[in-house]
Amino acid sequence: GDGLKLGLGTEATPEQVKGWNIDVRPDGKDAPVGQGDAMEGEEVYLEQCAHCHGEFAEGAGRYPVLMGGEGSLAGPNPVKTPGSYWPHASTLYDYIYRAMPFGNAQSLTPDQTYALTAFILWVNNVVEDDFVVSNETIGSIEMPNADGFIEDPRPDAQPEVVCMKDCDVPTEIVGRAAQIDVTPEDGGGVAVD
Amino acid sequence: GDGLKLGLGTEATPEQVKGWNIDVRPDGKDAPVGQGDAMEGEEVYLEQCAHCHGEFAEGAGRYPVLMGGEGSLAGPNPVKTPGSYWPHASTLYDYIYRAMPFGNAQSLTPDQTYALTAFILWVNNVVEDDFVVSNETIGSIEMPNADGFIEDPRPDAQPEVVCMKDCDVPTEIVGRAAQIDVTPEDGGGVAVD
Amino acid sequence: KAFPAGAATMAEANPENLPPNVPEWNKYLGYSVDWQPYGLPSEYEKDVVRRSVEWLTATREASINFTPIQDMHGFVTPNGVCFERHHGGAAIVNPVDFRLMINGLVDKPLVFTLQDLMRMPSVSRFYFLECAANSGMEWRGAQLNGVQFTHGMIHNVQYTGVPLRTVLEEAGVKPNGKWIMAEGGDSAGMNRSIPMEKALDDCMLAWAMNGEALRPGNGYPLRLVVPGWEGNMWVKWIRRIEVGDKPWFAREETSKYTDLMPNGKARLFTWEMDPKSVITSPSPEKPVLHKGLNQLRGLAWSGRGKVKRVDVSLDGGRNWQEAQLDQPVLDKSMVMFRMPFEYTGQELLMQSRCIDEHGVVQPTMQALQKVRGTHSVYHNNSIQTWLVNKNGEVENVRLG
Amino acid sequence: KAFPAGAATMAEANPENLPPNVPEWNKYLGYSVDWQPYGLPSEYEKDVVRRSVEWLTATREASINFTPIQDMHGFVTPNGVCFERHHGGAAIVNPVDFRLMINGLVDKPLVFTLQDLMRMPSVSRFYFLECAANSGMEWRGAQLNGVQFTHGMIHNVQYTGVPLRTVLEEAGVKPNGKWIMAEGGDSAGMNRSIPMEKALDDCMLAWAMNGEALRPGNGYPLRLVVPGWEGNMWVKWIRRIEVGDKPWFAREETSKYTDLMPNGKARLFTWEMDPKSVITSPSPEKPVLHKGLNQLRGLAWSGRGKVKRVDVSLDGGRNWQEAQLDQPVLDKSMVMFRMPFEYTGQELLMQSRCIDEHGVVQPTMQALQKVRGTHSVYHNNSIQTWLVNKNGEVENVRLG
Ligand code: HEC
Ligand code: HEC
Ligand SMILES: [Ca+2]
Ligand SMILES: [Ca+2]
Ligand SMILES: [Ca+2]
Ligand SMILES: [Ca+2]
Ligand SMILES: [Ca+2]
Ligand SMILES: [Ca+2]
Ligand SMILES: [Co+2]
Ligand SMILES: [Co+2]
Repeated sequence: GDGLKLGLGTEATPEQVKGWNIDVRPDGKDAPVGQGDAMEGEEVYLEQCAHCHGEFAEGAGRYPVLMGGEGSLAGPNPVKTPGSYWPHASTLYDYIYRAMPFGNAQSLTPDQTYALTAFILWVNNVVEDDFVVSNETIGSIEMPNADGFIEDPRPDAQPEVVCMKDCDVPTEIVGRAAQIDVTPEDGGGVAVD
Repeated sequence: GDGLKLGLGTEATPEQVKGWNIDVRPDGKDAPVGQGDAMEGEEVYLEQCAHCHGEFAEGAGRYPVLMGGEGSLAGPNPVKTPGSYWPHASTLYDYIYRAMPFGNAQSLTPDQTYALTAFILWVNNVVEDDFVVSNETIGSIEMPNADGFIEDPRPDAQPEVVCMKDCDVPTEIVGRAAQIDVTPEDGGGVAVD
Repeated sequence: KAFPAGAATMAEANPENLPPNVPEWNKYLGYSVDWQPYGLPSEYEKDVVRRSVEWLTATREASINFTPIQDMHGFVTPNGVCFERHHGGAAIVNPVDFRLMINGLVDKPLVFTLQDLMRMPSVSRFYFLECAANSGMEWRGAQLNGVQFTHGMIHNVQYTGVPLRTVLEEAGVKPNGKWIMAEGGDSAGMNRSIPMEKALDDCMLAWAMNGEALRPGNGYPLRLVVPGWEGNMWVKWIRRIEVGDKPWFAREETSKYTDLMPNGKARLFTWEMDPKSVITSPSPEKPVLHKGLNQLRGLAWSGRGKVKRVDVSLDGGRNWQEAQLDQPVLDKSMVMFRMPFEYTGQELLMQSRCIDEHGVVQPTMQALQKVRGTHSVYHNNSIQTWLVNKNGEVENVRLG
Repeated sequence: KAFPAGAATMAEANPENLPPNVPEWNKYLGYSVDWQPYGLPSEYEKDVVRRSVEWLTATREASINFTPIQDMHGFVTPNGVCFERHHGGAAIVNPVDFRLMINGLVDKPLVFTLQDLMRMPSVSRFYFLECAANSGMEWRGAQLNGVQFTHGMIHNVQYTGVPLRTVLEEAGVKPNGKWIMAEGGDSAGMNRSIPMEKALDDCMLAWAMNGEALRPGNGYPLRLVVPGWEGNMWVKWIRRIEVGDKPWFAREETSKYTDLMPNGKARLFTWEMDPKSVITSPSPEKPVLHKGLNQLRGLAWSGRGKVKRVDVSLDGGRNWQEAQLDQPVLDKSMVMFRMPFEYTGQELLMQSRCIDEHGVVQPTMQALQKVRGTHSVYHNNSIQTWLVNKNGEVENVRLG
């Protein structure tokens, strides 16, 4: 700060910050005191999560799958789950507490959230069933795909020259959306203009 | 035209133009064949106009006054009517046909419109009661205020210098809107911002 | 902190919703993406609407409403609150049946469908549209205690359409075609004469405002755009353009929209909207709610070109500072200006003054009245004064 | 003339309303000035609405709708049709109870009311907001037969708010504060990490879009504006900003909004929205209705700066011409481009290609796939091809 303040806003009390400071970082920073293991997590999970994400976290309907997918990322059908894709365990805690169960956010206790994190890590074979996830341990869990991320190299896919005339490009039609037929029926149609 | 056409639009037939070409110019251009005098006009007027503009064109409620006001323009209470203000008689025909009676536009016949024009001119002492307004005469009626209009000299009222500091201006409050008290009650009030 | 009495802003916050507590909207699902196929403002913004002044006109159809400029935060006016002036009500036109006719001194009279026009090369441009009668009730003295009413006969949107020049050239203007008359398709059949020079310069026939089709009250499906000139000329629901050798002297350019001078003569064809500005907050609707730092904002425009500078005075015009202008500053478009100020509970006399790129200056009311008297009705572009009192309330006042 | 079957445009005009006849709206009074205090589009424009794709998401609250860009006529998107992406529904926030907290590596954690923020120096700027997943369904092939669905996760409005820098400086960022995390006040508590450099550069906390308050679905009363960067970062209903020394790796920047490459590695922190453009008419929703002269229009943008040029091809990319750009061309704002073309009933393969001021070029899908494969989901800025068939109908096709 440069000392030139506008004098607006009110100092946030520690209590106020505590109520809203719900994020948890990969290194465990700001993780609230608490703990839980997969078996405790399973109990909460079956009650509050399974009807959307499946009893084994395998997903239901179009709801997200929360397990499996290992080794699939480079294949023809990548399945991105906490186990196969997520680089940090903290993201589970952070996200579950702020957003789940869907429609009843910020309703879980820290213990429940640690336990759910443990449960999802367990069904993904990341931790043993007796591993205790807590504010102490959450910052040091190794995730399978921790090394799976790279820096953004864009802009990429750039042409060598911007061709304007008689460009050598393929112009055969190899796919047609009308045949795929997944466009909503009321697609806007044509109107006056 | 420069001959470079886009080729859009369709030629308007003479009949199409006739149907929409309803304007009448000061010189009588495009005035449709027809005629009427003040007495004929009074009949139509009493039936179709008087309940808004008054039996003698003196206005009713907040509806426009259509007579009088001579000599008032330079005074403290100018009254602008066809007689006192309008420079051209054609404007009466042009406007009455296109816009009156209010809510039933383009319903009058040319004869009715000429007669109404004659009537309004008559109550304003511009023509005699037997004067026939027609496509032949409408372009040559002398209006009292024909010379009352001047060219726009703006920009006007400009300061000699644009003063920025210690300007010599009166800053006494000589009028207050809150005292006048004509502002609608639901004036928007104050809200969040 | 000073709070004017009765201000909706005084509504006390509900502690249940303040930190460390978590409000309901932070826990339970909100509306789905199918809630509003065409969206509307928040229920908490229901005061941001057009308003009208009942005593102003004989009927509600030949009348005007006002843009809530006190709630505008940038130079774009959202379509939902663009003021409307009708002379026979807002016409509801079926675009399939819409036709534009060009007749008179042209090589070939033409009739266009909307699609014909949309097949012509088109452009988008931001322009303000101000009614010549904006601030007209203020000629004699401070009358209306609200900036929506004193200055709200204006809006500023992005128009899309075809240059009028293109359409006229398609019909072929004869050498003696020096004027056009534009005619509306509403029950007032609104008609105005426009010199050919302007018609060929920057006029447009527009079918869109702010990216979407014109609103019914603003001329759907087609209106004339006459940049910088008085709003009455921007004929809505336009159905016909006639080319002629002389002006028409229509009712709206003789009986109305002429400016009566003290000597009884009237100025004719007073088209341009001169440089003008007004502080929109603070304003009677937007009191100063806090001591300490506050921001002043306002709108400025000139029908003669770009706004070059806006000055602000807090002491009734004795001392002035240059305000900051939001970018981009566009030709014949509104500009939002802003300035911080400290409020210690003192009385302030706030004014703003617009200067355009041609050096034309927004005058004081005294200067205007000296030339034009008080019966001019139209083209009042004088400097507005707001009195901020010791409670932060704001009033429309006249200095002298 | 070629007319695609079933086109609403084919509606025959009613001869009663055509010249020489005078339609009813030209005779009888229309609506009064009190009709719509807050206005809406014409009843004849009821097809110009946001639409959604039901099969795309599990719920209607964690879902997206699409801007009808086929009906946009300029670069302003009207607020009523700005696309929305929610993760827990559109939160309805009472502005009186709204608070923004700043905590973490700051000299003094602060809580702001909306009025506190509005008392800071503010600015207005036009910016496009594009979802990183816009055109995401098209990675493998031509899928959705409508430009609203292929390219409608975008809008472009004028924002008004306070520079984020001002707010951060008010709290005082500690020297090791290198990142911020923005957190939403909705039931998804949406959170994203943003590097301090960007936060201090051009980010804004905005309370207004197109001059009026934000719409509920777009973050009322306050949202983060992250010019040129993916829409997911523009946290809506923002309730908190934490300053930290490292990024958070939130769910929305790891599980989602990372770009999976063919080798199984994923690109992290892929923020910029690269140069992109699309022809919006003709398009599947906007067939070519007439032989002869027609106008093509489209939208172009680059998250890296200004659009410099848009080229158009009618033969699938063999030959290109430069399109006309509507003025003004603004930084990180959409631009409308236009080009006339003759339609003789021949098949056309229409494409557009955007080049920005840094020379970054919108690539072909082949070029993109060569580098990124087909599982990337996000950041598909490839050239779109529309096939215009001999009836003037338009289809989304893939060339190869
Ligand atoms: C009513 C349905 C529902 C319930 C109950 C529910 N979820 Fe979810 N969950 C969802 C939806 C929908 C999403 C995706 C939200 C989005 O797209 O923003 C989601 C996403 C997730 C994700 C992120 C998936 C990914 O790949 O990014 C996790 C982890 C998760 N839920 C865990 C849980 C847990 C733990 C519970 C119980 C405490 C739970 N969910 C209860 C519907 C539900
Ligand atoms: C239902 C009420 C009503 C009726 C009936 C009516 N008028 Fe009017 N008249 C009005 C209104 C309202 C205006 C002003 C319209 C506006 O401001 O655009 C007006 C304006 C006029 C004006 C222009 C006044 C001026 O100073 O500019 C003339 C002339 C006129 N009417 C003549 C007629 C004639 C002739 C008839 C009958 C054929 C007629 N009116 C019937 C309401 C009415
Ligand atoms: Ca934290
Ligand atoms: Ca880790
Ligand atoms: Ca339409
Ligand atoms: Ca004529
Ligand atoms: Ca004459
Ligand atoms: Ca408000
Ligand atoms: Co004028
Ligand atoms: Co990305």
